[in-house]
Formats: sequence, structure tokens, C-alpha cells
Amino acid sequence: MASTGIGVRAYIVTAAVLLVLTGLTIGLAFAPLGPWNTVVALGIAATKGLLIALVFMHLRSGTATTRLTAAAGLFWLAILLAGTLDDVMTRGWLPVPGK
Amino acid sequence: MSAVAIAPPPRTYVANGASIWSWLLTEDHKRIAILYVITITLMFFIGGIAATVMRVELLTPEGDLVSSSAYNKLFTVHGVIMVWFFLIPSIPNTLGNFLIPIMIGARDLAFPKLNLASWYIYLFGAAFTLWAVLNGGVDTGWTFYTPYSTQSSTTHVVSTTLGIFILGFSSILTGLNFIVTIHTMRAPGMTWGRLPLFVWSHYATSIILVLATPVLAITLLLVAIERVLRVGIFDPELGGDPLLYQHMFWFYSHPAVYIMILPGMGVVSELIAAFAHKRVFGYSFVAASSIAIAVLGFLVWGHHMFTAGMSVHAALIFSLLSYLVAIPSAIKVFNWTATLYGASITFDTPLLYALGFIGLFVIGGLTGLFLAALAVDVHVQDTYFVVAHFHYIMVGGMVTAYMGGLHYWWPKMTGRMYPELWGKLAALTIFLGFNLTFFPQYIVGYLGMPRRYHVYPPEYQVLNVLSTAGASILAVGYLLPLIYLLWSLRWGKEAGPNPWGAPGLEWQTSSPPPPHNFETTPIVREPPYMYPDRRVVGDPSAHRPQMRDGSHGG
Amino acid sequence: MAARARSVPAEQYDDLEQQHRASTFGMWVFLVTEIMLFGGMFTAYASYRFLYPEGFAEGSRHMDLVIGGVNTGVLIVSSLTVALAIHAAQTGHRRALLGFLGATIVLGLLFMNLKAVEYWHHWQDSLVPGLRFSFEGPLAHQVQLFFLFYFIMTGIHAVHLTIGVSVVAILLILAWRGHFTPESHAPIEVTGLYWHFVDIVWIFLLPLLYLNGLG
Amino acid sequence: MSRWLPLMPPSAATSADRLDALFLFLVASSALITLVIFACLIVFSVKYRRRPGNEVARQIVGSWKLETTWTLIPLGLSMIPFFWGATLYFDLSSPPDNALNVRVVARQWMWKFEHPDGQSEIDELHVPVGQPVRLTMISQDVIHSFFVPAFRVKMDVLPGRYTTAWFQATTAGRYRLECAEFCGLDHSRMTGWIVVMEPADFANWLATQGTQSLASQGERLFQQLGCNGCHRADTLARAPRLDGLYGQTVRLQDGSQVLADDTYIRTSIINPSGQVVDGWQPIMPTFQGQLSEEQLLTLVEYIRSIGPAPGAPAPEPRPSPPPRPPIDPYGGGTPIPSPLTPAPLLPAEQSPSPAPAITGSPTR
Repeated sequence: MASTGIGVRAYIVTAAVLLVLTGLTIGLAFAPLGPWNTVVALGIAATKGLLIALVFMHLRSGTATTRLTAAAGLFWLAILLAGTLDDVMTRGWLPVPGK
Repeated sequence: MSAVAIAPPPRTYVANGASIWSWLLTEDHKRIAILYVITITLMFFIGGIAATVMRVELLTPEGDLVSSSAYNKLFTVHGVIMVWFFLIPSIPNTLGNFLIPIMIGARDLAFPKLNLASWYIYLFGAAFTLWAVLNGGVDTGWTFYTPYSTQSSTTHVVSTTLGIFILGFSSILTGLNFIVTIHTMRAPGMTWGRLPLFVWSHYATSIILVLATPVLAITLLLVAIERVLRVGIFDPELGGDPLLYQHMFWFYSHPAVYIMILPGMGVVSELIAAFAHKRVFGYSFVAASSIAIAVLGFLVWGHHMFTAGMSVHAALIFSLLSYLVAIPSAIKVFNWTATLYGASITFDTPLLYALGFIGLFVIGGLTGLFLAALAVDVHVQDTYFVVAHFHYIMVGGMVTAYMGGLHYWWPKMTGRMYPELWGKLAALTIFLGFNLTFFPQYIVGYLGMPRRYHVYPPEYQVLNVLSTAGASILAVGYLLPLIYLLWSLRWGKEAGPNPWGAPGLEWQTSSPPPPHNFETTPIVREPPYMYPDRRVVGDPSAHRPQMRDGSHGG
Repeated sequence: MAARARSVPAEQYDDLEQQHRASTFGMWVFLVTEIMLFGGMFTAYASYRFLYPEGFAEGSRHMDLVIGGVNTGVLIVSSLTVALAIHAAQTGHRRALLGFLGATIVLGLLFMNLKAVEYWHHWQDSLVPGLRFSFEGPLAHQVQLFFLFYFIMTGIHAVHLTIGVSVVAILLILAWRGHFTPESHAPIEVTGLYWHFVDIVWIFLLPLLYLNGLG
Repeated sequence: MSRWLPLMPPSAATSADRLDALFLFLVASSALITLVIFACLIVFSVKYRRRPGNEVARQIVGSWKLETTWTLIPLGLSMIPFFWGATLYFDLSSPPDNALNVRVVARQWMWKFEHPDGQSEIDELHVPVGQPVRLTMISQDVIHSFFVPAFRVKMDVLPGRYTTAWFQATTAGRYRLECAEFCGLDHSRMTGWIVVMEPADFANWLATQGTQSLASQGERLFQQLGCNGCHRADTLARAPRLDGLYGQTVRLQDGSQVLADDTYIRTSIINPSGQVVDGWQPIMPTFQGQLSEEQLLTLVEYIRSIGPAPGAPAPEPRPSPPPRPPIDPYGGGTPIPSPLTPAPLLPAEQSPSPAPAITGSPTR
């Protein structure tokens, strides 16, 4: 069994950082940042997700195939979001209803 | 035959237990493949009966054979059964299941229990859907467009969608199993560059199965929730957006078209090589184009929605991307054609199917370009032109490839040869019947006959009569193999391990193969399709090509 | 209870290393399908949030941020205990393994209990679309859409967590019977991957469902 | 041949001839490609069949040059139909300004058409030759699709949202109208006719149909519903003025700007709080479920009729008026006033007149 090279300390530190980030995102949600609230909240969420994937899920020491697999999931999710929102957000660009 | 005569008779996977439970609880990928062959054949004929009734109804412009309500249920049943319970599992779950482990030199798939589970999930999903069909049917079309499916239809939408939802897990598990198997179970020496193209195309198919099916699952779940709870997810009355449903549905269903053609392309690559007795021209391009189709196929779903009220911006982008996905398909066709150059071709039945596939796929693919051209799509969208186009791809393409593959590997699966003369006759009948059925539909579609029409204007009748005539020929074409293949099980000539003289790993083991495929794990030392080369004839030990055309290496 | 360590690979594999690689990679592929499953919901959510920003912000203000925040913490700690359980399995500390698996189950159940309390509050507030929903005012349809997605997304997340807790419970029994060795404990690692993924999903649900429209 | 076995549909609109040209180009080029591939397949099959002297194949691995060629050339060629099709599509999506505006309401399983002057028809639409006709369409139940093969025009008709199609007929005659999106039991019977007439005949036909114009029907409904109680010019106004609104850009509460088109007006009636105009309170009740699509169409047509005169210069975004609405008359969620609500404060004859000199200037 290949060693993951990650020790108990790393796990505990990661969990602590995750908890701090949770507090931070909740606190920042009350800051009047306008549209940036969403950006900040999702940015923090992405950071937390990345931490979990790299440390807890051993992606940091994972094989190229595993990383590629994880990246593929995100890439395809991006395709789905981009294609759908491309329609939803650009409706009404022509001065004709339904175009 | 000589190899069989020397060795003691091998215990085959067929002889590995005769009780019904030894089949129903088997974890052997070959037996599970046979279970799938039986179930999808059954499904094919259920869907085929629905199609037959529809074609007979369409002989006359009036709706005089069945009622509108019955007709709507017929085309829905035909679509649902054929797409999800026949085409999606057709080649992957039968030929793919049987051959992928053998072709890569493995004893089984990575997860045999999961493989069996996926067959039971398939049955469970089929049971839901067939229950709905037998209890009054469903009339939304296979696309379940909202808000018709959620607010208006009074038929069994929920149980049908749940059936497909369940089936989706079967697809996902199959795709997952294939991907993991191809990654981790290859025999020593079986590098990625030595994988048969059949395996490459199934790898690409599995990527789509794994990435697209979950979106269909969640979409159909949302439809069921909206219908059961009477809340508005896609219902515009309650603020929903029916186009969102279409986006999510086609995000699955357009790539699903490639689930329904990529395995066929893999089969055809094998058939062309086997009967041209030649390496596939541009192996790496054919392999890479499978992956390209899997990726690009996800970028073009919007071309199903050009007239649906999508924004013009999105329509332009989706149209442009739709042209890109045509290129890898074209690359395949060119390479298959080029493979025949300088070949030594024998015209056995499987090759007839392969050539038929290329012809029909070219026509179906090129008419796909019509649909990608925005303004042309406006006119032909939702007409019989579209119906003809996708039947050329799915029936002319996938079913033809399936028939070709079934004939080619029949001796491997059963140990028996099919009757060659009947095989050729059936292939020819199918080709002629198919073209007569579906070519007139292109014309009647451009004339303006919408799909899903129970009654139609009289000026479309002549073409519909031609189509129905073709369909009856086609039906005979599909019944013939059912009869003679069953006949061959008992009376067919013994095939021996390698009746075609092909170099693939599946031909290096006995027919039918032993339970764990090989007596000893094979070690692979050369690229696939290493047929004898004319330039080294007379030296039977050297089968490697001596000269390389161009700088491209296999 | 005799220790029954499983050190022989299943018959389709050549060795334990290959089996371990296959099962880990299989779980990653499965997680990709999960990304797409939740991704479909995220896409629908994103579309409607773009179309109805006010209604979605209004709906978000009806969330119980305390429960949401505490639950996030609970899941993060549970991820930690899962990671430590795997570590214990790798290093062969059976008692630590049992302890961390047990803690994971407790944290999972705690999350679900808090979630149930939250659902109960929504029920009392008549914010459950289709069953008990009444929201006065012009934003009613939009808020209903928000709550639909809230219940579908958190509901499917809860289903995943239920499966996770059940699997960890089975692992606990197997570990107690001495089923796992430092050489053979792939089921724990694979379950861990799944558990962490469910955690990540929640980490995105928190800002999308709870933290909108507060600033 | 053509009557017994037609190969092309009749062509009766400007869009039809333009589309047929692209279609025939695609047919010709596809036929050429198909022939080349089939010829290669057949020639190779015959020439390289197994026979004495050709028992063994000549092994060829591949050729980068060939692969590059048959990747790039099809890619380049495919851009021709893309740009050609996209141009036509863009034109199909952009009705000319002088188009006759016909309102279409689809429902299971019939088509209802309303001319600008109020003449309405069912399953039949009369239009003049040579005049662009713009269809603003909406469905009352499920998705339908307006399809006239002779015009090569098709557009889905959605519930809850307007879609647009347009055509300019070239030849008088009767042409089939079909519903192309499956809509339930009698989908295949949801058909009708487009009757294209010479302009003089059309004028005669219109005259015999005489009825109240859509805009005046809408105006009456506007007063019946008490809309003018809030949407008014004086200081009692609790909602923005609507005269001169149509076609202008409106600034919303969240700072974004929207075009006041048919969709915006319809949405504002059925979901008023979705797009609150900057400077006003979201006090308007929703009219969802209270008004049929036909009634909504008359209201939209009325507001259109009191919009700025055609050709008026495009003004700045409409400013928000300084006086804040003092009260919330409905208290949020109160049922809408019945048509019997007493006395609209603004007498009918003082309701905003279409004269641009009075109402068109948004800067007042």
C-alpha cells in the first residue's frame, strides 16, 4: 500500500483551517460587498474544497490519473454551467422578445 | 482446429454450470454479456412492434388504424425502449462486456459483482417502464418535454421516468467498470498504444456514460418531483423555465447519441481490419478521434434548441461547435476507407455490414451538418428530416454495426459458425430495406411533415407508403438473423478458436473461451492488427510491416 | 471473534496492489458521476438565481444560519475523524481505528439530527413547497423555487450522508472483527473518499443556500 | 412527378428562396462528398479483393500528411454553411421595423391570431403579399411550434414568455400551418392555413372583419382593473407612468437596465416585483392567473400604442421621479381590485394620449 505521506498533524491543521474559513465566510456574508459577496463566498468554498481534496483525499500525493479524473469532473461541470447560462444570461440581447 | 485437437477439450464458460442459477448469479462477464444479448433482443422486438404499428398507421393520411392517444403512446414506447433499453446498452453491454476483458488480456472486469448488479438494475428499470407501458402507456415522447410532461399529460410519466432513472445507474456502473478495467487490468505489454480500437471506442463511450447519465438522472428526478408534488420547477406558471429542462435533457441526450454510435465505430474498425487483413490506417488518429468525439460531443447540445426560444448568442455558439464535432467522425470514415487501399479483402458477412455502416453513416452524418446550419435547422427541426437523420445514425449506424459485430464474434461467443449464405442475404435485405424506409423521410421532412404526426396532409402520402414498404423489408431483414443464429447454436459448424485468422487476443483463446478467458495470462509484444505483410511474404515468421509510410508510427 | 484478515486478492486481480488501485480509482470515477449529479442541480439553481435574485436572497434570509454553521463544523470534524481512521488503519492501530470510525458515525448522526430540526422549523414556518407552503407577497413564486432547490439539494445530500453513515457502520463492525490490516484496508480508504466528497458538497451548499442576501 | 411525388415544398416567402439556396448548396456538396467516398469504397473493394496474386495485404501504418489534410480541409469547408446559416438565422430573428404586428396565442389544439386592429381569427391567418408580418407568440398551456413549410419559418411558442417570428409572403395562396412541437393528444390536428392575399384583397378582407382595435380593448381593460389609479401623471401617482414607455430603457432598483419590450411589460404585469423600477416601491399586486394571455396581449398592445411615436429619438434612460410613493395601498398580498373598484381617478378622456408631443418626452 503506497504511503500517502500525510501525517496526523497535517490532518489536524487542515481541519482547523477549514473551521476558521467557515467562520470567515459566515462573517463576510454580512459585509455589504454587493455582488462580491457571492464571489467571496464561492471563493472560500472552493479553497475549502481544494484543501479537503488535496489533504484528506490525498490528491496531493495522488497519481496523474486520479488528478485528471477529478479535473475532468470539474471541467464537465463547467461545460454544463457555461452552456446553460450562456443561453439564460444572453436572452434579450436582441430587441425582439424571445431572441 | 488443430490446436483444439491437441489440447484436451477446454472447459468453456458455457459449460461452467448448467443450472439457471449458475446463469442468474454469475459474475463471469461473458455470461452477463449473454444475459444482456437475450434481454436487449427482447427489448428490440418490443420497440420494433411499436414501430411496425406506427408505420402501418402512416400508410394513410387519416388516423384510421389506431387512435391519436394510442399513436402518441406508440412513438413514446418506441423511443424510450429503443433509446434506453436497446441502443444505449446494445454494443457496450453485450459485445463490450464480452470482449473488453479478453481483448486486454484480463480474467474479468475490475468489478464483476457490479457488472451483474448493473444487469439487475437494468431489469428493474425495464420493469418499471414496461409496467407503465402495459398499464396504459405514456404519451410524452421520449424527450419528456416540460411543461407537457409535468402539467398536461395524464399518462404514466412518473413510473416511466423512474424506470429510466434506475436504468441510468446501470449505465453509470457499466461505464465505471469499463474505465477502471481498461486503466488497471491490462495484461503485461498491453500499452495504451496497443489497445484494439474497439477498446478505445468503448473507453470513450464510458467517459460519456459516466459524465452525462447523472445529469439525466437528476433532470428526470426533478420532473418526477414537479409532477408528484405539483410544484413548479420547470413550469412557467410558477416561475420555472421550460428551456432549462431542455438544456439539462440534451446535455445528456446529445452525448447519448455518441454513446449510441461510438461502440459501433469501434466494431467497424475491427471488422475492416479483419476482412481487409490489414492494419487500420492511422490507428492513433482513429483512437484519438473517439476521445475527441466524447469531449466535443458535450459542447453541442444546444443545436436541438435552435427554434426553442434560446438566445441568438447561444444559438450561434452551439452551431459553430456543432461543426467541430463532425470532424473526428469524418476522420474515422476517411481512415476506414484508406484502410481498404492496398488490402486483401474477403467479403464475409461482417464486412458487408461494416461497408453498409460506412455508407449509411456518411449519409446520416452529412445530413447532421444540415441540422447544424442554423437557418436550415429552423425549417427541418422537428420534422421527419430529423427522424431520418438520427435513424441513419442509430439504426443504419449502430444497429448495423451491432449485427456486423454479432456475426463476427458469434463463433467466439458460441463456438459455432452462422450460415454464411443466409448471413449475406440478411445483410443485403437490411441495407435495402433500411434505405427504402428512411430515405423518403428526408424528403417528406423537407416538405414539412412534422414528426409525431398521427394524421398528416395527403400530399405526403406517397413518400410515407414508400417508407412503410421499406419497413416491411427491414422487418424481414431483422427476423432472418434471429432465426439462423438460433439455428446455428445447434446445427452450425464448429468454429474453432480463430475462424477469421485474426491476430486479436480474443482469437488466441478457445471458442467459446474458458471461464477465466485464458489458460495463462497473455503477454503482449506487438501493436494490434499485425496481419502478414505482402512485402515480407515467404518469410512466415516475420509479420511486422517493414516500411513505414510517413513519419507516423503505430 | 477470530481475526479474519483478507490478504488474498479477488480472483480477477493479479495482486492486492492491483485490487487497491482499481477500487480507489473506481471510487474517484464514481465521485465524478456524483459531481455531475449535484452539478445538474447547481446548474438549475444558478439559472434561477440569475433570473430571480431577489426571491433567492429573500429565501436565503429564512435559513437558520446557526444550524447551518454548526453543521458545517460538524462535517469538517467528521472529515478529520475519517482521515484519522484511515491513518489508523494504515498504521495498524485497531483501537484508534474503531474509535475514529465510531466518532464519524456520531458526528454524521449529529449532522442529520440538526438537519431534521431545521427541516422541522421550515415545516412550522410553512416553507415546504408542495406539502406545506404559504408565503405572502409578490416574491412567493421565487421563494418557492428557492425552497424547492433547498430541499432537493440538501435532501439528496442527506441521502448521501445516510448511505455514508451506514457504510461506516458496516466498516466499524468489520474492523471490530479484525477484517482490516495495514496491507488490506481499501474499503476504508474508498469510503473515506466518498465521505470527504459529501463534505465538499455541503461546503458549497452553505454559501449558496445560507449566506445569500445577508450583506 | 411534382404533384404525385413532390420533392420540395412550395416557396412563398422571401425567407424560403434564401433558405433553399443554402439547402441546395448543402445537398450538392454532401452528394459530392458521398460520391467520392462511395467511389473509393467501391474501387478499393473491387481492386483489392482477395484473389490469386493478392493473397496478402500491403501493410500501411498511416500518414500524417493525409490525416492533417482531411482534418483541416473539412474544418475549413464547414465554416461556409456555418456563416451562411448563421446570417440567415440572424435575419430570421430580426423582424423589420415596418412589420405588421400580429399576436398569436396557441393552446391545445388551436391557433388564435389577432390583427393590430382587433380582427381575430382561429386556425387561419390572412396576410398581404409583400408586407413583412411579425408574430408575437405565446402559449396558454404547453410548448407549441409555429411552422409554415412554405415560408421555411418555424418558432416554438412557449408558455410564460413571448417569442417572435416574422416572414414576408411573396405569392398569394393558401399555405399549411402546422404545430411542430409535440403538444399532446391532437398535436397532429393542430394545423391551419396561412392565407396570403394581394394587398387590395387583404384590405377588403380586413374591412369586412371590422372590430375594436386591440389597443382600445387594452385601454378599457386598463381602466377596469384600476391600473390608472397608480400609473398616472399627477402627484398622486404611486407607480411609474406608462405613456412613452414602450421601447425605452428602464433603470431598475438593482441598478440594471432593461428594455421595455413586450416581454418586460407582460412580466411586469404578472410578476411586478421581479423588475421594480428604480425609485418606486414594489406595491403592485401580481395579476398572475387573473388575466388570460389574450387580455395580457391587449394590455401590452395598449401600452405599445401609447409609446413614443415611431422614429422618435431614443432618449436617455427614464429617470426616477423624486416624490416617493407615500403609502402601500394593498399592504402586500391583498387581492387585486376587482373590475368594479370604484372610479379610476383619471377620467378616460384624460388618459395619456398617444400624441408624442405631450407624453413622449421622458425628461418631464
